[in-house]
Amino acid sequence: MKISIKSNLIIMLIFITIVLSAPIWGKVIGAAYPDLLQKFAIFALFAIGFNILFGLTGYLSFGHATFLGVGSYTAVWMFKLFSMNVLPAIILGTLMSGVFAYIIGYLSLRRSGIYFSILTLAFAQMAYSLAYSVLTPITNGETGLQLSQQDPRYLDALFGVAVSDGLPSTNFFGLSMSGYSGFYFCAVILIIGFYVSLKIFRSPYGLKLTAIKSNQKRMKYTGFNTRPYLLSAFMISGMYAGLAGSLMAVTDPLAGAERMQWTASGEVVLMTILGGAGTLIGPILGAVIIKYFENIFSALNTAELHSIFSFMPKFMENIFVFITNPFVGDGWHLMLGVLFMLVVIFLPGGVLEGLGKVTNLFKRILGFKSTKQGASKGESS
Amino acid sequence: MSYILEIKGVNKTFGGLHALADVNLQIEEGETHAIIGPNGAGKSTLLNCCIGRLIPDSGSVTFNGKNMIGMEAHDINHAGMVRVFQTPEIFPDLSILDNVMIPALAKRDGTFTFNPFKKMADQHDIHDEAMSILRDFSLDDFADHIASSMSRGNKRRLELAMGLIQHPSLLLLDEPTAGMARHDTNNTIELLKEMKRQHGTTKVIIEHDMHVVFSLADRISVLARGHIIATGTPDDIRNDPKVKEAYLGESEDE
Amino acid sequence: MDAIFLQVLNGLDKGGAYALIALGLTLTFGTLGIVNFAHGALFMLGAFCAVLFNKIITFSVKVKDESITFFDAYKEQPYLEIWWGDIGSTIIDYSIPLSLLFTIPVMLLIGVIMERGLIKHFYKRPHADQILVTFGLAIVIQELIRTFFGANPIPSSAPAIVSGSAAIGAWFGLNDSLVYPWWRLIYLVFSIIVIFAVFVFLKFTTFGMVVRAGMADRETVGLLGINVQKRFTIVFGLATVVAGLAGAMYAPILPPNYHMGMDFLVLSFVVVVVGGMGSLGGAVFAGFMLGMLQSFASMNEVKAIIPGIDQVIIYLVAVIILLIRPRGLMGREGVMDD
Amino acid sequence: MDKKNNISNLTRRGFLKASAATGVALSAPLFFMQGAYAEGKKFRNDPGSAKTVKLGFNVPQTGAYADEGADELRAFKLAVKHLNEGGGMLDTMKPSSLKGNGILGKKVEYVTGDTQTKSDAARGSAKRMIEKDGVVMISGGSSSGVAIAVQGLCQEMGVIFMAGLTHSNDTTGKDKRRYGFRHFFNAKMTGSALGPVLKDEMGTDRKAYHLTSDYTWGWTQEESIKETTEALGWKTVKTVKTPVGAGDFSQYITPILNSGADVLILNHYGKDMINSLTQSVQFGLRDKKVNGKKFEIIVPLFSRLMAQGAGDNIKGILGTTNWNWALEDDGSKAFVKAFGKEYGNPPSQAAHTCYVQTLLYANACEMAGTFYPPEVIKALEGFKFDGMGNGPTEYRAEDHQCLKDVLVVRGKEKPKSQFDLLEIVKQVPRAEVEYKADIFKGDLGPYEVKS
Repeated sequence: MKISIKSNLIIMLIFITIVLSAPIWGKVIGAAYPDLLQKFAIFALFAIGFNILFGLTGYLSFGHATFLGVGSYTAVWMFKLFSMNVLPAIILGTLMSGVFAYIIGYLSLRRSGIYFSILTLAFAQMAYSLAYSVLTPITNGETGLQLSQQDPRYLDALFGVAVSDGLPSTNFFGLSMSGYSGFYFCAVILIIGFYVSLKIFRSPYGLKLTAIKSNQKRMKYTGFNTRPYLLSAFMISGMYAGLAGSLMAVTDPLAGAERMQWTASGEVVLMTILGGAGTLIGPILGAVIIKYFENIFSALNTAELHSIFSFMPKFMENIFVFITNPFVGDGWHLMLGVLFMLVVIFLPGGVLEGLGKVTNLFKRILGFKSTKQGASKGESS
Repeated sequence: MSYILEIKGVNKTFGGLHALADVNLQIEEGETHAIIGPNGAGKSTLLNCCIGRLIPDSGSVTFNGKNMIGMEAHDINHAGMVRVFQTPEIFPDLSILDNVMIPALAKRDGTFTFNPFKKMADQHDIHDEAMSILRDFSLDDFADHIASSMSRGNKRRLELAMGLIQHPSLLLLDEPTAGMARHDTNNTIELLKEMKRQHGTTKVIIEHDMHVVFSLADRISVLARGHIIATGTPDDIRNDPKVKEAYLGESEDE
Repeated sequence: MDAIFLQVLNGLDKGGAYALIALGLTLTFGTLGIVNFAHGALFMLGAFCAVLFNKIITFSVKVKDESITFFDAYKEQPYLEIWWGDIGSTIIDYSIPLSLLFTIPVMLLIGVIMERGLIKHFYKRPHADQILVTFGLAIVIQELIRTFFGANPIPSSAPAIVSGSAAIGAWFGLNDSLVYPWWRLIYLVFSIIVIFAVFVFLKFTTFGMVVRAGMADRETVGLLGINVQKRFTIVFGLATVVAGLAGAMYAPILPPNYHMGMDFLVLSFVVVVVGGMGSLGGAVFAGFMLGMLQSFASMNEVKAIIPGIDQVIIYLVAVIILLIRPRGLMGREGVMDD
Repeated sequence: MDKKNNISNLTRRGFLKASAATGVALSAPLFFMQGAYAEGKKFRNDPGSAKTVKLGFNVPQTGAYADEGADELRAFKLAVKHLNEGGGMLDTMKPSSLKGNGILGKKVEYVTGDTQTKSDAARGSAKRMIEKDGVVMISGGSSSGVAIAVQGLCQEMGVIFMAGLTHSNDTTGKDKRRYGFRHFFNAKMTGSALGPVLKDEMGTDRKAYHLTSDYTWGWTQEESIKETTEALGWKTVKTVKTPVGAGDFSQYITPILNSGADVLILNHYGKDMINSLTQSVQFGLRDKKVNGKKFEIIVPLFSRLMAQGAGDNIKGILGTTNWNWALEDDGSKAFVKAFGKEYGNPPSQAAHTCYVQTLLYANACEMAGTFYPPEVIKALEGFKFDGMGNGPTEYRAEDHQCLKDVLVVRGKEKPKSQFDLLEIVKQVPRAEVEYKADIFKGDLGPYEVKS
């Protein structure tokens, strides 16, 4: 299949440049601080993984946050038991989610369509309820699993890592994982994750997944056993989620059960659809948009709105502040809901399709021949 | 004599309806065998029982000496029995080229291959094979088009191409020319004849169009109300009074 | 024995609410083929209809509150009481049952607007799109309610005469001290009546026959030359009204808050799927069954054997049923199989 | 305004002004823009020579506690106004170093964040305030889980956290932090305060049944109350954990009817408490007589906003609260008057504790003469003050818990106004609720934090 004439190399170079320069372009939109940039990277990774399942096979999982949570809990336990070095944490976090994804996927993939969605949702809700209550010895319930001074950290003790006065912080062979170094670490993982996703999209394996989405019945009569394809895709996307979850623990060593709630699963669905399901870049775009809303729009208040619109005449300024006010601050959820509806109604291909339309419009205005929308032709089914 | 496909005593009921009643049918290697019969005679049910979509209540389906009943659809495909669907079962969201490459991949990769790091663009063997079959069907100009945007006739041709690219030892064709214009139908007949000359592929065809049936079939079986009422050469069938009564007579009335 | 008797009542009561919500959900699904994630929000809107109605009839004049000296505060006295005295007070006391008269037209209007304005454009779109757009709508509805009514639950009381408990033990010749809240009994009866009414409507009217035919085979009904569009709108309105009534009557049991729709949404979907998508009987049966199971799983004796079972029982049952019976308890072949 | 310190802020405001922003994009990334470190003692977000200082208010703006969060935010804004312009409790607090000209001569500004009552979201918005907006202090929170999560973060990042409404013993118990301070009381103190009142009102021969929210706050409260009541001679029939957000509690309530218990203790808060109390009353628990005694319900932690949600059902129910607007001391009066004038309704206890916390932090900075956290912490530790609505109060150095009187309240039978929902049964003096800091494990951690 032809996704694009662009070669992998060029796409990767552009992608790497954009990701690593985030602290610079982030300043333009007021997002240049480590925590938000880390979140961009982590949730982009989460959404990329979700997209491998949903975007390629069309199976809509409503329980992916489970794997995010499993990755986080595993990572924090690694910090507590073995070492503050992040390597064991992210490796085991990813593997553990893979195991969970295998079990849940094995059962859920026996059904398709909305039955599959409800099965994943049911598993996720069970995991969440148990983590919140009965499994408290492992998860520390509502407060969330935290590091403590008294943790054994056998590996660190073995290698004689000095015990600090306060809580130890996560590191990658001595490089601290908070602040910008933490972001760059996440960014590198994101780049690797994106590369893997790019390879999958352009492999025969990826093509077969897309074909499953397009017509699963035919795939069976064509001689493919679709179950292992679906299960492997489910596991890969679960492992992405686990990796994202362990990165959350790497940048901030705390894991809470609400990470696994169904609304958290819903969030990644929103991200993927908002950006453009089935496209390479769409989910990343969606993740960035939603996290940006959550962190920046939610903090806007009337005073700041006034200063944003201060370039207008006073009465216009007041009108605009009046209109926008319900959508920012504590109203950012409303903003999200409206935006989301607009995208689903008018742009089934997500924001990416919108951008494609705008680009084509400009091209037409400028006299270029309009191009076929190849890349954004991945709507859900 | 050994048969490539042997259907013995197959029964299938839906609720109270006896769709197939003690059906026996032998397909010889290399022949083109047509199954005809009025609507609701059980033709499609019979095909579905062969490819694993339905499981007969009793009886056996033996293909190349192996029992097919209870086998998964994908295993039946790899055993060499491939079906072409009446209403096109293509991949509507994919390009024409992809639509043909996927069955080619199935032939090469088996029921499951995990190769996420191979480049699709490097699969030259598959690509060339697909392009060549698209040329045979005059679809090569549309290789980049999304399948759902094609005309119905082109979809039917694509459907045929998807079946043929797997080089099956037995091809089950469910009304391959339904909905085609006359000259498309003729092209298809030529194509199927050509295929027989080149590969000697055994075919079972379900067809309403008697023109197609009599131009292609070596032998014909007539199915009515779940029973095989006659099997023989086209000439035998033409002259069989039972057939006339059950089928041809009816169609003349229409 | 008494304990089990009470848990049966609890289960029936919960089940009544689940069944009512699931009924509308499965109706829209079965006839219109729409997976409506905003259905929980409709239930919530119903509860807020009751709140709004109460607000309207207690529309008040502001009287300076002399008891507060630190700042200017105002007390409120409803006009209804000023005008009609005790009759006004009685009307206010009965605001929840009276609000049903208000809820039905309002919810019908909401349903019609929703179907005409949004849902009808999604009949041909994939289920995933339907889920997503209605999910977005649910967020919007919920946030709008929060903007107008706040995040805090709003207490709504049943009429004084039924706000206490019924000596239900005496009725059944059990322990005399056995009591059960009047309003919950009323809710149970109410839900059974509504369910019954919906079934009668679908069974014995020509409209209902078309709807049932539509649920069995949507395409054919369209081919019969029946104006399906108009009927779809009415069916959607009906589902909205049922959800709204379930919500309005639930207000005294659970003080309405803007988030209650989401809390019920996941549950009602589980109910519908367990019952079988598009099966009315299945939804009702699954509603009562899951309500009952949840009740019994919360008993101390059960929790002592399996800790935490009360938190997961519904989902566990859903998983098991879906794995054993692919289309739920009463689902038919061909619905949502793709 | 000091331009250098506010670049990030300006760009955020200007995110719609794409044109203006292009210039900024070309400038190199200021990786260390937050660390405009002063000479000598380096610490995060040192305002240095800037004319303003920024505080971060992290409250639930969405979710179940949004109303409480909104009230907290109102209190914070009022506190900032008073810090900059004088008024309110600035006039009644003693000892006070506050002058009504900001903190250390710098005008106070604030940023807000939405915790969504989720640890992740709360830490996220706290990080934004610290990393992007450059706040020197964070306050707020309306749930113990969130408070503990944010407090841990603040310790790591070296920014002081003045907890808002959090009632779990863990906040200043096993999860206490050097950088975290709590003015609000806790479950342990609730138990000690309720004990004598329960004895007077209900005697020593009672059988209690607990319904407890299945998470840390619920458990610590259950434990504390159980300890107190069992010391009185009460028996605990059963403790039952209920899932958070259960909505319908009927299946948990019915077993109580025949359990032989004559007291129900609801260790629920917020929406859960409103629902479980409402339903308990509907099940006729309050009309019941068991063992020849009137059945009683106790809600150990109360708030006026919750009482509003529970409506008539709260009448006559005993509980404790940190503060109530009807208190007659000078501090409370000054605060309620200012708050009422500004917003038209009296403040909640959550608003009160947030307001006081903000003032206490500002005062500690003034006392220390610097924003350098270790010095500010030392000024707060062991600080004794009065005139803030709770009588003489002390910030205990060992665990950063405020020790003060606790109010035992009862839902008012005949409220005089829509705000007049609680009547004060007893003001339990500090001496009766005080406990030794070392009964809880945990370690405050260091003063100095590498940043």
